[in-house]
Amino acid sequence: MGISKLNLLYKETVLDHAQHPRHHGKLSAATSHLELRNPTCGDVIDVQAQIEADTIVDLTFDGIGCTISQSSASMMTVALIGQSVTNARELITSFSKLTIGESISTQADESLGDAAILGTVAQFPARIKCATLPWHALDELLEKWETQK
Amino acid sequence: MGISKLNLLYKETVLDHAQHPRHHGKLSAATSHLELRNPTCGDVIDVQAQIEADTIVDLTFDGIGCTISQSSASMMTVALIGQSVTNARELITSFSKLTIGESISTQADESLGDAAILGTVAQFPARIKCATLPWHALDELLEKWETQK
Amino acid sequence: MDNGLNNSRLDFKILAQNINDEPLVYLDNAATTQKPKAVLQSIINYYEHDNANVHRGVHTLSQRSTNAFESARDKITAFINAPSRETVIYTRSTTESLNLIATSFGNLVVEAGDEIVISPMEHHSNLVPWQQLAAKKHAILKYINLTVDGELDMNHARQQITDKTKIVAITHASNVLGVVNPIQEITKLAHQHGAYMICDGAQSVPHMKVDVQLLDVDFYAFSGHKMLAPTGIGVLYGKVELLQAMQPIQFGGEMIDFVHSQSASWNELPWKFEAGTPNISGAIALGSAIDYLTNLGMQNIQNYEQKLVNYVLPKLLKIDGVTIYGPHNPTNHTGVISFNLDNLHPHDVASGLDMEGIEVRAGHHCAQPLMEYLNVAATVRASFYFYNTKADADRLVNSIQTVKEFFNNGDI
Amino acid sequence: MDNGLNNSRLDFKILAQNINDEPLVYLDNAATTQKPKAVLQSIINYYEHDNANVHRGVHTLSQRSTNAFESARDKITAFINAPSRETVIYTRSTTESLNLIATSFGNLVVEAGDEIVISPMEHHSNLVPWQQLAAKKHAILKYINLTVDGELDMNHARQQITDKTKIVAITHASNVLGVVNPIQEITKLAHQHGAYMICDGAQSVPHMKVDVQLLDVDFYAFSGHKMLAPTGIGVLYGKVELLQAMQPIQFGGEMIDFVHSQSASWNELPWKFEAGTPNISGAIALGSAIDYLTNLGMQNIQNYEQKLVNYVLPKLLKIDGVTIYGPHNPTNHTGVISFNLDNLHPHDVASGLDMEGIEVRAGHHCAQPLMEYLNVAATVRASFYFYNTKADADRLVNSIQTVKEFFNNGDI
Ligand SMILES: Cc1ncc(COP(=O)(O)O)c(C=O)c1O
Ligand SMILES: Cc1ncc(COP(=O)(O)O)c(C=O)c1O
Repeated sequence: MGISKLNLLYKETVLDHAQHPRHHGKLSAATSHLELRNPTCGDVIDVQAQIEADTIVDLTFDGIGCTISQSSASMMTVALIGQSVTNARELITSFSKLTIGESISTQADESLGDAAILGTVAQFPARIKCATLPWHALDELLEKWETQK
Repeated sequence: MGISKLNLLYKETVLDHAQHPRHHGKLSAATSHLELRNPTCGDVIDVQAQIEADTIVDLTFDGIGCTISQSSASMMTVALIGQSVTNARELITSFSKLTIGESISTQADESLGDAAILGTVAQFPARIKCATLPWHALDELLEKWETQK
Repeated sequence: MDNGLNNSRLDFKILAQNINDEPLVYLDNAATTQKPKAVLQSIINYYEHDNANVHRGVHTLSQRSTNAFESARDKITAFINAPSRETVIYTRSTTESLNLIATSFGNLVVEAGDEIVISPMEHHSNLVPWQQLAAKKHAILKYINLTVDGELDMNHARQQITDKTKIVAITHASNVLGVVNPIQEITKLAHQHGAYMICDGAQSVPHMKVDVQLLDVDFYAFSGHKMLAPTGIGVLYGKVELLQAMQPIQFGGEMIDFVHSQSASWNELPWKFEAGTPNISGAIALGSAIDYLTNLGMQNIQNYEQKLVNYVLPKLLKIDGVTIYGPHNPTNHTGVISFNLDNLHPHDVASGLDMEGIEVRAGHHCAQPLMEYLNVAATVRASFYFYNTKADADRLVNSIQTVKEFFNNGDI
Repeated sequence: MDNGLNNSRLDFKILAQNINDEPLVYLDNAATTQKPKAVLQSIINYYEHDNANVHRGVHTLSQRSTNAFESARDKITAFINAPSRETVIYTRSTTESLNLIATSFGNLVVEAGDEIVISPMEHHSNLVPWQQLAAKKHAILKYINLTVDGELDMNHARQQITDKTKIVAITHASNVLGVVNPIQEITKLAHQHGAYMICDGAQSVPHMKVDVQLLDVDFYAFSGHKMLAPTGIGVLYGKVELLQAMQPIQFGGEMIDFVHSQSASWNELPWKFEAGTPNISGAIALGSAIDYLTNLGMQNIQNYEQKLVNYVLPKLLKIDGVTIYGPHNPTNHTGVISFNLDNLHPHDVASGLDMEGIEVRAGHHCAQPLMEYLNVAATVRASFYFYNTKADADRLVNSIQTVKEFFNNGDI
């Protein structure tokens, strides 16, 4: 098969998000932020969110990572800005399911937008952690926010 | 083969020493004593020696052990009382060799007396430690004596 | 019962050999068990197809290896009904598991004047670590007495466990006496007094269904090699909030979150306690051992061993000159039977039995304080597993007679 | 060289498989090596004929098992030229060996204000234990700088190691940079200042002849799994008088001399440090791995790997966009080669290579402080062993080109 199989993972949209990450950098109006590491490889992601009235008003990310984690982070910001915290956490669960090859509702798939494309990572088990790292970070951030509010 | 093979180990002389141990008990005139344990089984041997002018004038043993270790201790006292410390340590080495099936000089064999019979323990590897425990104890005692004199 | 439970004996090639020209009867299962073909095959399969280091690479072999290693953890989690996989930590052995608790958790909770309560039937591995902890912390090590039958005296337990007690550490099943302790009850007692309950499961997990949540113990330890798996792999279960509060005691690969030149932070549970390359093939083989045991059924194993004990214990008790330690009633007696014969030293008896092809253990069974308590220097121990048969039991009984006669009825 | 040194490749069944439909090229040997048939067979032989617990019984199986376990120790003793078997202690791994030294020996000799000297190229396992010890004892952890080539700066070593230094802990061979450190020289320096020398041999013992007496180190640690043996077995060598002075840190079976209800005494070396049932089959398999390596000849292995490096390193250096970390001169460069490609993240590169059947590692290699020092987040690492071939090297070089093209020359 060889390297061409990688086309399944590194699709054009994925590369586009990696090359031109959306919502990358610091968020001055952030109400909370969370840093998460992949202890296996040392990659770091820093997620910053501005949450108001139970809604993610704005969201950015920062850090060091591979194409997949950077692209996934960019897609995540696009999908989740404007969502309620509850919806966002449900979408995070949906995304996690996609990455291990489970099916999700059409509605969730639509809401995930570009990010749904990363479902093909299920065929590259060693890279699932790369894809989910930013989403785990945001999920932890939202969980903390919920318990503190 | 079955249990009859044990006759090789539990010879009449061996049983005689176990049933009627020579020089068993405390030695009031002891100049040094040493206790050694077999950590595997908890057996304990206490060797007491009266050493004068580099000669083992008297020697006794005490403790808890199986037929082989008790019999071996008894035979040891018979063989080594009256020996110089140097000779005794050499005989201890000879006895150790016997128990792992190595040959020794005729002279050493004669000096060991009854104890030489225990050479058959070489065919019962699990019991070698039982046979050598008292001799190791005495060797340690003599080594200490030598460094302290 | 000719070939053990469900003909399982046939899965153990080692059993089909002669020892001293007599067919082997392996009755040293409390020390370690034999390994079925399926477990050995799982080791070979792993090394012939998937071997790589875990948690460390993005390549295919590393992924396969990590999956196999972690799914063995899931099997263990289910097997002992642990609430989650993060509560199941790989160690080398029961001994290492108990030392980890005594060092890390003991350090956290025990203070000068506190009491640690154990029993005289503990294996050295569930005894010396508490002695050491007590000495270091100026705490007090107390023992719960045994009844004349060798069971834990629960009345005395109620006296010994007090509000001063910080830790209670008791074995689930004795490796000498064949008794099973009422862990659920002792745990309740410990918790009523605000103490933590630690249970040594080395002799229970291989022989009965264990549910750590039902027992409600705070920690539980056991070894793979006593339950069909290879040596070098053991398990520590702990309640998640306690494990989270504890500090690791070994540092290095795997257990790291981030390392700077002058400081470091730790990975999440369960990896926080798994420093360095773990025993990957051992863990995978333990998973395969659990599959094998689950397939036989833990209740079936327990029933089968009970039947063997019902059969053999009365026969042993009838031999003139045999003294049995522990309960004489076969009901609720595990397959561990300790005895002495006449005035013979256990070594002499075991050598005699070995000549007959029967492998039993002689010694203090790493329970010297129990020997002192029983006022013996050592005992002979025969311990059964599900691949032993009534024929094995008969061979044991007959050979004890032979040994007795060889040694002139103990009059050597 | 088609089938590795002496056709050894054929002894490794795992190598004859496809990964992602391409023939496997295993280049993650620094993480763990593959196991030859003879080593796997030694495990199966043991379990099919001799399995029993060691040091614990008078029966035949127990004796066979103890003999096999202890004669493996004799093989290790000879392999590293240790002065006596009592100086060779079985552990789980390099990590456990180093932690044992840091905890037991560190506790004995390090005091407030003392200095511990290490290097930025240490694996977390030879770094975090010293951090922890330093923090606990209020000692100071100092680093010896590296030269621009990634070698230990011996001039700086002479500044950093002073009369205040209590412990110097340095790896024999780097698991990232491919350098071998002048341990004999550093040991002399340490001893001149009254410091103890501890050496991490995880990446050296598998690849070159090591003589611990010639090196004159005080402690030496290595892992079985990086030298053909299974996971779960490692070695700690120590000078006998130091080991004798040290206290055990795990307590239980095997390491006991006598246990009373309130006190205990320890067994002799080497067992004093081997609490609980050890990894018996792992030790025996390590003995068999040593037989295999000795048969090939350590000098032959080193020469063969040197030839591979002479061949592949210049080819890698020629690829446009490849950055090699560590010395660029192939002479004295071990088979461990770390690099990055263009601006690609190592994960992306390793995934690409994996699709081509080439297993390399991507990440920090448990050496985060070194990554910081090199100012990279992570690297790709290819590591060779004697069963690798020139064809493997060619496949690596060609596939890096393929990966480069796939990712548009790094312009993804
Ligand atoms: C230099 C070095 N030291 C220590 C270790 C740790 O070895 P282990 O994981 O077997 O404990 C490794 C391997 O990962 C290593 O390469
Ligand atoms: C009750 C009990 N606890 C602890 C142990 C120690 O187990 P391991 O030697 O596997 O650490 C044993 C077995 O020897 C045992 O029977």
